[in-house]
Amino acid sequence: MLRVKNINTYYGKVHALKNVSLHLNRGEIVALIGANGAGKTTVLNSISALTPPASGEVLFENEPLGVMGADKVVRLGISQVPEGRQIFKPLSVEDNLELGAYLRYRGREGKDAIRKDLEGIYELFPRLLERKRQIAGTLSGGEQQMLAIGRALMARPKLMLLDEPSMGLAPLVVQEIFRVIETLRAEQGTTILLVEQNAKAALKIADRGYVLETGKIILEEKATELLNNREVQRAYLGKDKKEIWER
Amino acid sequence: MGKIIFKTLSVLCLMLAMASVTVAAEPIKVGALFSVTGPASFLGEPERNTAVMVVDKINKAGGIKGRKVSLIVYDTQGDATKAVQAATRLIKDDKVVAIIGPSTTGDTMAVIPIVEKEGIPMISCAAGIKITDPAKKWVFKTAQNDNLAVQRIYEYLKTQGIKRVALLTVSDSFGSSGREQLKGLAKSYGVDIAADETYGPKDTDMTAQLTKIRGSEAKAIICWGTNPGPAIVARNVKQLGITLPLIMSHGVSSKKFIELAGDASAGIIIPSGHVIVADQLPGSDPQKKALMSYVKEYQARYKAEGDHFGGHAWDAMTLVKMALERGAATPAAIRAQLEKTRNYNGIGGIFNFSPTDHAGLTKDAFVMVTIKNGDWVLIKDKKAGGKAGAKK
Amino acid sequence: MLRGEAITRTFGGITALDDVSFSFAAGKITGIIGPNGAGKTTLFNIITGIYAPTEGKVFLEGKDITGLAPEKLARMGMVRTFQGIELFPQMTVLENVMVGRHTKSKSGIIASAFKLPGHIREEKNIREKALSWLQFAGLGDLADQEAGSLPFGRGRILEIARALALEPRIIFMDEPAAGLNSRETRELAGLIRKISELGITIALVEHDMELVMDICEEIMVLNLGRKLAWGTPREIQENREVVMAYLGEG
Amino acid sequence: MKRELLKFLLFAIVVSVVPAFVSGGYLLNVLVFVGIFTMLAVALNLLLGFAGQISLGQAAFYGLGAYMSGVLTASHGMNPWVAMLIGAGAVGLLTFVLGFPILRLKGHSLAMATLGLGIIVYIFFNETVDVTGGPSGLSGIPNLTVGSFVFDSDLKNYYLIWGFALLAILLAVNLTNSRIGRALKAIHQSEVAARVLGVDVHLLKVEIFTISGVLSAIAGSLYAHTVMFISPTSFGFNVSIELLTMVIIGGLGSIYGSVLGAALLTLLPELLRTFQDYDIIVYGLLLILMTMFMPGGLVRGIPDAAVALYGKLKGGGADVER
Amino acid sequence: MASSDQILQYCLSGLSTGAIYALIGIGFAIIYNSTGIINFAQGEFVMLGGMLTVFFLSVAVLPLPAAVTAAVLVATLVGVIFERLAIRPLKDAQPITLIIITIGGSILIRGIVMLVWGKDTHALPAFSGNEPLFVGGATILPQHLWIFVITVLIIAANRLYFHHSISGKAMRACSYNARASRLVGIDVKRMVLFSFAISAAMGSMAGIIIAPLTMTSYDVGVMLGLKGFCAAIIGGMSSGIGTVFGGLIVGVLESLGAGLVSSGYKDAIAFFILLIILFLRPQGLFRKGETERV
Repeated sequence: MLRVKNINTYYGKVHALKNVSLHLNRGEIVALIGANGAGKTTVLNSISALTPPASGEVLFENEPLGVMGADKVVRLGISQVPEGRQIFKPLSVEDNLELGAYLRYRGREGKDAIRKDLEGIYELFPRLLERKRQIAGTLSGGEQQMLAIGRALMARPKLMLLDEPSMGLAPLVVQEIFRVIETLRAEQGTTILLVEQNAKAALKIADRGYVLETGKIILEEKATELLNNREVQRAYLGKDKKEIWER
Repeated sequence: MGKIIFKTLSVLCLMLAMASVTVAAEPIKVGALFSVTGPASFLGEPERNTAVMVVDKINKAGGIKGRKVSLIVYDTQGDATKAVQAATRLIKDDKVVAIIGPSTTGDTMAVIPIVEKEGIPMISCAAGIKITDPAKKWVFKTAQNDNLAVQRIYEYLKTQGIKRVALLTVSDSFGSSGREQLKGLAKSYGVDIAADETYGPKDTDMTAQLTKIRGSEAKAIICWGTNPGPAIVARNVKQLGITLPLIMSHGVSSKKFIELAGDASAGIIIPSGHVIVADQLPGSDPQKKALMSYVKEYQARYKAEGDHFGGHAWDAMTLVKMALERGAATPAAIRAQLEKTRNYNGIGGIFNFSPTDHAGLTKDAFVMVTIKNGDWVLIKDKKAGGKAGAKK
Repeated sequence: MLRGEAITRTFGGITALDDVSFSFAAGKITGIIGPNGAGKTTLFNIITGIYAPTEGKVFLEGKDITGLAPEKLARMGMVRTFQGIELFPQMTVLENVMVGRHTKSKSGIIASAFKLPGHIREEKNIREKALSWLQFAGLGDLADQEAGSLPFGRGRILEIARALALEPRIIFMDEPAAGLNSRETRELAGLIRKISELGITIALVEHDMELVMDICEEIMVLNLGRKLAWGTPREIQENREVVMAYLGEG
Repeated sequence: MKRELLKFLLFAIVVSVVPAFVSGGYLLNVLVFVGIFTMLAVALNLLLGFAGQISLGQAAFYGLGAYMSGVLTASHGMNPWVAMLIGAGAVGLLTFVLGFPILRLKGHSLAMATLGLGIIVYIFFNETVDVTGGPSGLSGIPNLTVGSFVFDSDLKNYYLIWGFALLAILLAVNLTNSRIGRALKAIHQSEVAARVLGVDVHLLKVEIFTISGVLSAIAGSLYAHTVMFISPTSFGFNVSIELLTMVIIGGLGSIYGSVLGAALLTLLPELLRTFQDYDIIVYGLLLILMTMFMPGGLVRGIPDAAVALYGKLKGGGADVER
Repeated sequence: MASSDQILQYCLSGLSTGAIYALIGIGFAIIYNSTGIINFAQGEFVMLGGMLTVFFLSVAVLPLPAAVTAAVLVATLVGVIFERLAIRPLKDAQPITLIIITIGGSILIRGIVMLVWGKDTHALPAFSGNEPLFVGGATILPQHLWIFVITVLIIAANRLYFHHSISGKAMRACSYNARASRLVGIDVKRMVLFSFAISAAMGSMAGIIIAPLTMTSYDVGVMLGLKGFCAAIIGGMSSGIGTVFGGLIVGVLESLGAGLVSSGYKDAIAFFILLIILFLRPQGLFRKGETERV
């Protein structure tokens, strides 16, 4: 479904991604894990064309994304839930969700279908229904994350890119978020690329996983195997001390 | 064959024509400074147009003593700094023998030190009394002094038995000069100023000032400004239902004002040069001929009403022309001839210059007019207006 | 040397830091680590005067410096570098470091404009000191280059050299290794040690665990705005809670 | 450092021999004004180009200097030099005091506040008729004198004003190459880094605002004593915009660029004479095109364009790194 | 001293000019919020509204409603062209550059209008007569009612658009977070273009409804633009009710100042208030919080 081939991305003079390749099959949940600063977010931004790669190729359903703008990528069916949620804080919860369906409003689709999806989101996140008139900036961190996911879902994406949905959230909330991600795949068949620092939680729901270290993919394996792979731990907490983790 | 002869002939003719031009005397260079653009463009544009028109007419008639007149116009944009630069350029580079303009008092005052120092006669088209009071050797003016208009107004008020007035003047050089004269002359005419308000040249609503005036004890309102301010004042007066007589300055003496003020213009009284009522003047009026020809020519050439301000340039250029015709060629001679001007029937009035008077007009330069049925009408007043006609 | 007492900071409805206390020992290199969103940068910004804390106090050698503006802190010998490096790109490398001497010089506008003798002497002194710090950092050859044209890694070092020119007592580095390749990171580690040998206290936020474990003498771990652990690198690596914070719950 | 000095000396020599090649006349008069506008542009450039703080009210300080000089000499018979000093001092005090609240503002708020200040001052020039002569201006201002020597011709004024202008340039050059200048540039390029290094950003901004105001006031005094007449129109909003344009066109942060900008804008109306009434359009167009295609101003723009052209001629469209 | 009738008259006059300032101010705010640009050419849209209506009425001889519609359309088009030619090509320009560009644009538009239609002032007929109406002891003209009604309608439409249409919400989203907006598929460039179109339309409408009272000429835009700018700053650059109050405050204080203090210093009063507000509450009177965009 999605094929990333040898992309290189730069931030100014910093070589952030080095020949990164990965792929996703339809209906898969794939986790992309790695330490802070490894380049996970850059991978997502390269796919959603916020920071287009300098070289290499991104193919979605065998079509190259090339140099199209970020809004065109959304049109093709890829939605990103950005790091730090990036919800529209001064707008109401419902406005945020409606904006998720911005392109659908501009298309020929009837409002009823969108309305129905909106109700679907409220079913998925009852907390958002309670607060639908509230200004989004006043939500708690977990609620903001739900809103960000809900907003992305409103575009009816075929592929969702989730960037650190667990960041800064308490364990219980993290569990709820991950439960929803699983539900999504199960009920709507959405393909999901999950970027996480919280490797264990991510790998538990993922089918496969990639490990990213300083801009390079160093491992690709089944999630269950990665869970027990020492290299993962090494990627997080430093090379020389890996013996510590052998217990 | 015939073609070639024709060609040769025509070339010859052309060369002859060119030779005749070069043989003819060098043109007389006259400089002009007008604020063609900028906030005072309402003055500068008709002035520039008129001056160009007059010079074209002179040249079409064969110039002055066989010499064409070349008019060099610079735009001052109503900015003193630019006026100074332009004046220096006229004098030093273009080597003009005389300057007409500038349009505004400020520009004129800025240029005076230069013409005085360089010894070039200048005929300003600005109204400020400071320009020729005290008289400066090289500086003349054609615009009627504000104090003449003020005297006219106060005389008129006297005939109406009005003693208390409210002032509403625009805060530019035209308005502040008028305000100064209105205040200065009030005492000698026994007029009491009950309110003294101003407005900005770009203001869009004067009801606040007028409300204040309504609350005062004034029996008439004198508004001093140029379009569009006074038109807004007229409308605001009507809106507020103020019934006091409304007197404006000569700054609005054009049809344009009536057009802008619309219905609200009815009954407004102004002191004006004769130009706007030229056709209503008796045939015996000495100014009538000049006035009518100016109005006609301007209309024909620019498809617009020749106004009062253009008249200043007409007078200035004509004065220069007359001095040249009397044989003056150098700046000093022109100056001397200008000073000897007597009984010139101009647009602005009948000019009589003297060594002590470089403004040359009396208050007879103004008549009182009012607006009736969307047109200017001469007030044939028994006392004030009539005196002007009788005196001649 | 530097002490924080019960620091709390909220943004809107979200608590970024919750009751964090700490104490950085003089002359030591302290690392601050934690997963994304743990509040490291917020803590840094509070200490260095960019933000004020919602609650709590910061002390520098016993003196209350809570909420003092960065320029005041600089005069007290506290300086920092930035994650995204903040150079003065249109000035030369040397001039960048010369700005670092600002607090150590005092000619006013008049003296500078009229080039009074005292000013000329001072300028010479500034230039010499700046050059010597450049050499200390190994950038002596690049003095006349425009800072904006430096490769990223060099820029990092320049930023540190510029901070050193202030002759600080304590220096804060925000992710000094971010964006560096492994050779540059090794060089950086060497430089940090060299600075430490001068007796300057160092605190750094860093993601590169190898670097942190390598050079830091003490480490503070933040998670979800709270202090999770404090100890030597070895202790931190063996701490189960830390491991859980990083890798998630088992 | 040495190079700067050499550059300055070269420029000073050029300035002092120019009158020999300008046969008196009008051009010399224009060059006198170029001198005044050079001072003003340099003053604004210190603020805008180096410290990165916009001012849309610069004409106010220029006007205050001119009016202080004008009123004190014409109406109170004071010695022009003393009047100039008092004018500069008063404006210095005003800018210093106002600088504290004003320079707390940033971006559009700062632009608006300085613009408002400019308009308020302009209105005062217009309204205090008893003092300033109001809209019709103030005349009778004497020339500057030294002993019995009177600065009453364009040539004398040329040397007087360019003397001041050169001094202003020298001070500005000195300043930009000092710790203060570096700190200013630092503020402009990264305010947060400058603060972290101990630069008292706010105080420094206020100080440079003051210097800028004082220089402008002196330029105003010189104007008053040269033209011998002042009226509010010379110190209105348009003039502030014109000054801004000079600095931008010359190149932000380039002292000699400001000289170029001042010269160009003063000569521009002359060059545009051929366009007559169209000049306002040409002016607007020029402003847009210059900022779009030469954002670094002429001083950097022309070399860049030359390099680009050279590259094209040589390599057929080589990319020029900026 | 001043009677209550007088005060009432001052306030009514002030409210009607204030309404115009508010409309212009909202135009400023809309562009500012979506681009961070202070559009110094905003006043020229106001001028274009009036001048174009005069043109369509007198030269093209259209009936008033058609002339007004045509004028708004053309002014909007000018706004769009201005954005495409002068604003969009600049990427990552400094604020100062943008200020200069818009000043240049304003000079250019003014210059073109001056050349095409001359420097004359033109009057526009009142929409429905000139008979004054009495409100208590004060009077207003029917045109004032038009001003109030149209202003209220425009502001209501504005509110409706920004809070209840998806495209308006998208514009608000863009002004808050352009990056996230791109992620939900909003074309940010198109929104910027929209913002220029909307504020040009609003500005020109303001110019049209005020022209019957104040006349119009090629240079009316400058001062109106600056006052509108004051309104927007006082309102904290909000594209809603804050700026409306900002405009009304400037209008009423100006009018009271002219009536009670000194008419000569009227404009100085407006700008003096502006300075005080900037010094004491730089974020504007009606904006809470610290969300100043840099």
